[in-house]
Amino acid sequence: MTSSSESILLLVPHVKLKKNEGELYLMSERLGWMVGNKDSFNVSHKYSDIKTQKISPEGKPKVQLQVCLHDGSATTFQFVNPSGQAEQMADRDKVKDLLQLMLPKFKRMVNKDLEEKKLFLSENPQYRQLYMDLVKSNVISAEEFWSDHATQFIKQQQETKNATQQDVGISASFLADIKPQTDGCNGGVRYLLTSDVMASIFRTYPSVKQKHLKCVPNKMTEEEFWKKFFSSHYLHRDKNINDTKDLFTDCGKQDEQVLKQDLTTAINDPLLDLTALNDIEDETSGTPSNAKINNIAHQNMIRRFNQHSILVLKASEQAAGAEPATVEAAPPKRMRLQEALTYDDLESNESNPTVQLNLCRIERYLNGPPTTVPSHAGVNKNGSSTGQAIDPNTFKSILGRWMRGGGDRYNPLDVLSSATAVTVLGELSIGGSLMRGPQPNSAIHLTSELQKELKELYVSLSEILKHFWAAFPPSTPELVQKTNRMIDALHKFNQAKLTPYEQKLIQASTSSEAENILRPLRFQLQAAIRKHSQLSERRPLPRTAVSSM
Amino acid sequence: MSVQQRTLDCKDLHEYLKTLSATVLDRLYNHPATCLAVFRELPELSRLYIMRILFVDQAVPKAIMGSWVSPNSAKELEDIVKLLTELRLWQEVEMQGGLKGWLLNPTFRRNLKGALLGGGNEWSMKPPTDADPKARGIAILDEYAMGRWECVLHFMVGSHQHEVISSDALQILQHAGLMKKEPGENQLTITRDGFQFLLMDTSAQVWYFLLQYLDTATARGLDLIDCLGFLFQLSFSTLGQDYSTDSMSDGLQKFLQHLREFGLVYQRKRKDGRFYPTRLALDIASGPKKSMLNTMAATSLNQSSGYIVVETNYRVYAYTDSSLQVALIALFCELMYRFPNLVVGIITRESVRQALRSGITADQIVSFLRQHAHPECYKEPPVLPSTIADQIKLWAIERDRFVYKEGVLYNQFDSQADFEILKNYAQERGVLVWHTTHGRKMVVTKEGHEEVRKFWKRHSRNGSM
Amino acid sequence: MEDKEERIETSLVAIVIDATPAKKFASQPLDGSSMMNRIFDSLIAFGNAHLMQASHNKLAIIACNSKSTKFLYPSMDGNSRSYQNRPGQYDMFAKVDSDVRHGLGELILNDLTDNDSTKSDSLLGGAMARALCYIHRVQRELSLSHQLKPRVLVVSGSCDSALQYMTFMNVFFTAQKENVVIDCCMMDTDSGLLQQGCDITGGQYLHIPSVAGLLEYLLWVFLPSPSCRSKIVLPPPTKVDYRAACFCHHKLVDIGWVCSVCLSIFCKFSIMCTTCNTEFKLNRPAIVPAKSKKRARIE
Amino acid sequence: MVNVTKGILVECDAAMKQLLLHLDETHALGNKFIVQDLDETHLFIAPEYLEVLQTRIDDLMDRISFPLAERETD
Repeated sequence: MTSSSESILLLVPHVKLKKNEGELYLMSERLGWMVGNKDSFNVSHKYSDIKTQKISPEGKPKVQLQVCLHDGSATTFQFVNPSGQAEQMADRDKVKDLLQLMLPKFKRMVNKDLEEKKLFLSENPQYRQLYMDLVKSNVISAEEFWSDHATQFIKQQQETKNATQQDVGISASFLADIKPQTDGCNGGVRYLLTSDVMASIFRTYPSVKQKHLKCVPNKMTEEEFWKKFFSSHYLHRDKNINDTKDLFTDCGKQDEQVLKQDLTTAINDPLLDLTALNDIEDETSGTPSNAKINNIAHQNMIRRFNQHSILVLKASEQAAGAEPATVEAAPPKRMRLQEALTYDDLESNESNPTVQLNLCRIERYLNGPPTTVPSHAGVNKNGSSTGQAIDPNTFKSILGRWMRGGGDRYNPLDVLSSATAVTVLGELSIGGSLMRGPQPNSAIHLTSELQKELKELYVSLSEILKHFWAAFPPSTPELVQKTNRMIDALHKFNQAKLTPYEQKLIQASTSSEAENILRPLRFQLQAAIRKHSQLSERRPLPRTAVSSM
Repeated sequence: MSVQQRTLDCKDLHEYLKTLSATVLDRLYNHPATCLAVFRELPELSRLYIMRILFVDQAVPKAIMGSWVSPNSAKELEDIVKLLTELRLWQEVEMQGGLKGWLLNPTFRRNLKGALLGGGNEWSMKPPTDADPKARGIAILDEYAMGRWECVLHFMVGSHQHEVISSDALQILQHAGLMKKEPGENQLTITRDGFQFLLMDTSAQVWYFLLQYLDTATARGLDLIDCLGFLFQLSFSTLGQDYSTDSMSDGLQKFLQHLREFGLVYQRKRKDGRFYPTRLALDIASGPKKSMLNTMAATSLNQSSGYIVVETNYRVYAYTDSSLQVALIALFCELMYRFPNLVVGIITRESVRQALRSGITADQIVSFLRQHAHPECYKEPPVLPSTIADQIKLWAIERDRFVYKEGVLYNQFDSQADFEILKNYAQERGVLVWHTTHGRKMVVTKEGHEEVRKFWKRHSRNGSM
Repeated sequence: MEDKEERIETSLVAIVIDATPAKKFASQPLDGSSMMNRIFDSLIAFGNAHLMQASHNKLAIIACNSKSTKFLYPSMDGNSRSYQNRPGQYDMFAKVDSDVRHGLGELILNDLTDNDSTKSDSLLGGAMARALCYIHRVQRELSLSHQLKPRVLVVSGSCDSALQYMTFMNVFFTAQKENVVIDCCMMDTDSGLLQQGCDITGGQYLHIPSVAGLLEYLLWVFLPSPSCRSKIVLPPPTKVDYRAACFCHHKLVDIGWVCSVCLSIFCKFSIMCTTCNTEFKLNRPAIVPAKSKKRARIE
Repeated sequence: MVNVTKGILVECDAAMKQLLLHLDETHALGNKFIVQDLDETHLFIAPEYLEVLQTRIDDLMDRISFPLAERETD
């Protein structure tokens, strides 16, 4: 807690907070409250954290001021100036006004960042879920979450920072937007020129800007200048340069020089010829190509177009980081020509040479693994050995009797006696010998929201573990510091999230099921903690973190 | 005038058996053929249950049997239990230790196991000792069977080329309500049910016809149990094999003669001492449900098995020359051309409505077309273009936008109490058609009106006195 | 609106009986006759039970031993021998009974000449292939109004034969493609290959503890059709061992080397693939040879 | 005293009921035939008008349905 070295804007004695009296300091960025004999603030709120302030209603005997913060908590200060209620009210009002002044300043800076974070969280739900799990249950602090966990958010930050802000150009129709207003009396039309319009005119016509600087303060008034400007040829399409009396003719000349100068140096694109001023005859249009009608208006028009395209090219070059103008002309030309001439999908794809496959030992594919000769081949289940070969003719007699339908003694009905049927029924019903093993559809039935919660647990745990293991091997002190922080986070996670979830599971199903549902989670946790404790033994750490599970 | 049409309720084997009394059922299970037929009609899960306890001679606790089915199909287990108990195939028995269990009906078990492995009661039908000098080929049997059966249908349709059918058949037709004798003329005319009967497939018709016959059997002095047992044995006989008649009781002999007349059995002469079951007899056991498709499988039995081609432009091409089939088609199509072996008709709204008016339902038309579809149509399903089927059903729905019921309206009751009393009374009598409590109005059927009026008179007289 | 035209489901069971262990079972007495009698009678009873389920159900029984495979029912040799059915038995079942007794007996008798028949492997692969062909034929001949639901039940007692590995696999994958379910009822020994077959085609594999109750096991597990099995509780699926065997020692390996050219599997790394003789050029020094030398000494 | 009237109870969907009400107001069948309007889907009409109503409804149905199968013959 920094002491009150910052500049104190306002000091109010006799301010009570929760029964003990002290002074209230309002500094440049923070509001602090300190009991008389202490040197550090008991309570301090940054203005950026304060959301709103409330005062106790008039009729109440106690004169109070409540400060509510962004994360929902609030502190109330009571003004107990011994010299009576009026004085207390005055103190309180002073504080209130000052706060009212300071809060908006910080507010804008604060909530922009806050807004961004909220927006980011709302955009990707899994981060919101992670935030809820980790920060709300204060497993890790908020800054930590934003600094390293929300990696995507940080990426976004960088992106916005280094992308050059593209300045917004002027809308082409800015001239047309100037609304004429009739002043009603002598039918004259008045144009209202706002500063924006003037700025955009200056940007489009730099020479007019210089002209304006030169002549407005001394030669003519603002209004005159603009009147001349609007009436001058310069503005209109024809822009014939040789009209001497027009104030703006030399602006036209200046543009001319700029244009010539640009043509030679700025644009070195071999394919682009900005000097040609006549139309590109369209073969199909059938106009006789040789009859050159040097129609001045056409040429003017084309000149303006070329000028415009030069401006655009220059602007794009600046935006592209102004690659060095001194690149030698040859390669880009060849490269550009190449690019214009070849089409890659017309290339003939030559097939790579195929290797002839010759297999020599085919039967290796055909034979499967040799079956393990059944070790118990000798004796089968009910004891009588199978190996002892039966002599052929007894076998023939048995078979013959069977073929004749089993002869007279044989009763067809005893293919299956009721007793054996009952034993088989026992074996094949639930719990029977054949029915053991994982029943396909007897998975533990977790309710849907328990499952959802389990998923969240997995996500948040893996997030922490990711950062924990990322800090391995902890060579530098920061990494060690990080592993400790992560281990604390793991412990808090275990208390705050894992054990309550386990209780819920135990109610929903048996404790054994709960146990084996959470076993993987526990396993990961233990592994991390064990690793960390090994490390800490080998190298005594500055912080003696007692890792108790 | 009431436009409600009653669909023909043809019961399948199980429904029919459920109508029989317990003693009759037990005696029925003495015939292995009946046991087998009943067993085959059961749904798959109940068949599995029976097979699992077939060889177990003692009762099996309910709990264990309940655990055989996976939890999510427990409802089917209840259906099984209900069905098997109703058919008296097993009964609930108290096992030692207070457990409740199911025990398979002993006679049913013995005969079913006997049918499977031998050792149960004898099948009463035995092939004769000496071979038949003039053995009949299957084709002749088929042709004879269809000939006899179609003359019954022809009689119903009223086309008289074939010879007149026997009085027994007439009596059954009347008893079944398929035809009725108008007071005026002497001829029987077909009823609404008759039309629906015509459109059913052959084996369903035969089954329905026999059920009606069995209802009258006791009146003819025949023992219902023997007839049924004999019928089921017929259904399990092999086509083309002759069976001797000497071991049959005279009641059965009489029954055999009737069957011969309907075409289920073929005998060259009455005193022939042997008979041949025909294909019609073989389809008996499966009742209307499955047999509907069987006849199609019975390849060449009646050329009517597959002769209709329906195209998506509502044209119907029937490759048949039998006047019966043409008459059936004419029920719901307008015939346009008639060729020696082909009849072309069009299904129009008017023709379908005319069929609907005569009581035939849209489903019956659709199933008739689908069931007699030409094998060619089977190449690329659906056999009957779905547009046609839907359109027919739409025309049917279109007709019954209104439901008219004659009735008498009671309104402007003095008090709510009076209204309630009268309403409850009408409801008990089952004559209340419609009522609204807050509007204190109710409608009673025309027939019920008299009773209600008398009741109201009595009520208001002593009420007002 | 338009109800689906439902077609009758005809289920066909093709029972493939492996007769090689017949001698082994014949030598064990059971209830006055031998185990072999009990097994064969149970199989016939099961076949008839399947036919009993519905009038249009179909059955095929094929037997095989180490010398040949034979269609027992419907018997292919055409002579419709006269059968006398036991009292009260349905004629069709009596016919099945006599055909199978006769066919099976003949099959076993005529290969009794050389008495060490149990040594060579039983032609189970071939019998299953014939079953699939029969199913295919029935499918083609069946009228359009029926829908065939075929499945194969393999009843065997002998262990796998390495030589038939490829035929087994071909049969399993053809069955899977034709969606024919392969069930397997094993007596005495377990068969890894058949386990894989049941797993691939989604069938049921059961190794029965005692042969006496064979019919009850069959009725219990293999009678219900695959669609109905989802509704009942059946023995849980066995854990199938899909490990491959290395080409050099024919030993099952969990992790091995596969030649990128001919996909042959080796348990140890070697710079050249012995099947297709391609050398593997490794740019960094192969650290592995050192290890393999150590292990080589141990074997 | 309770009022008793004989007639036909007609049950139909709401759209059709509106149609009937319309027919009733415009005396399309000669004159009013609805004795009592009972509720959303029920009407009580005089018996003698039933045939006329049915034919009227039938030909309404004919009007709104177009002949699907064009027959070149007639």
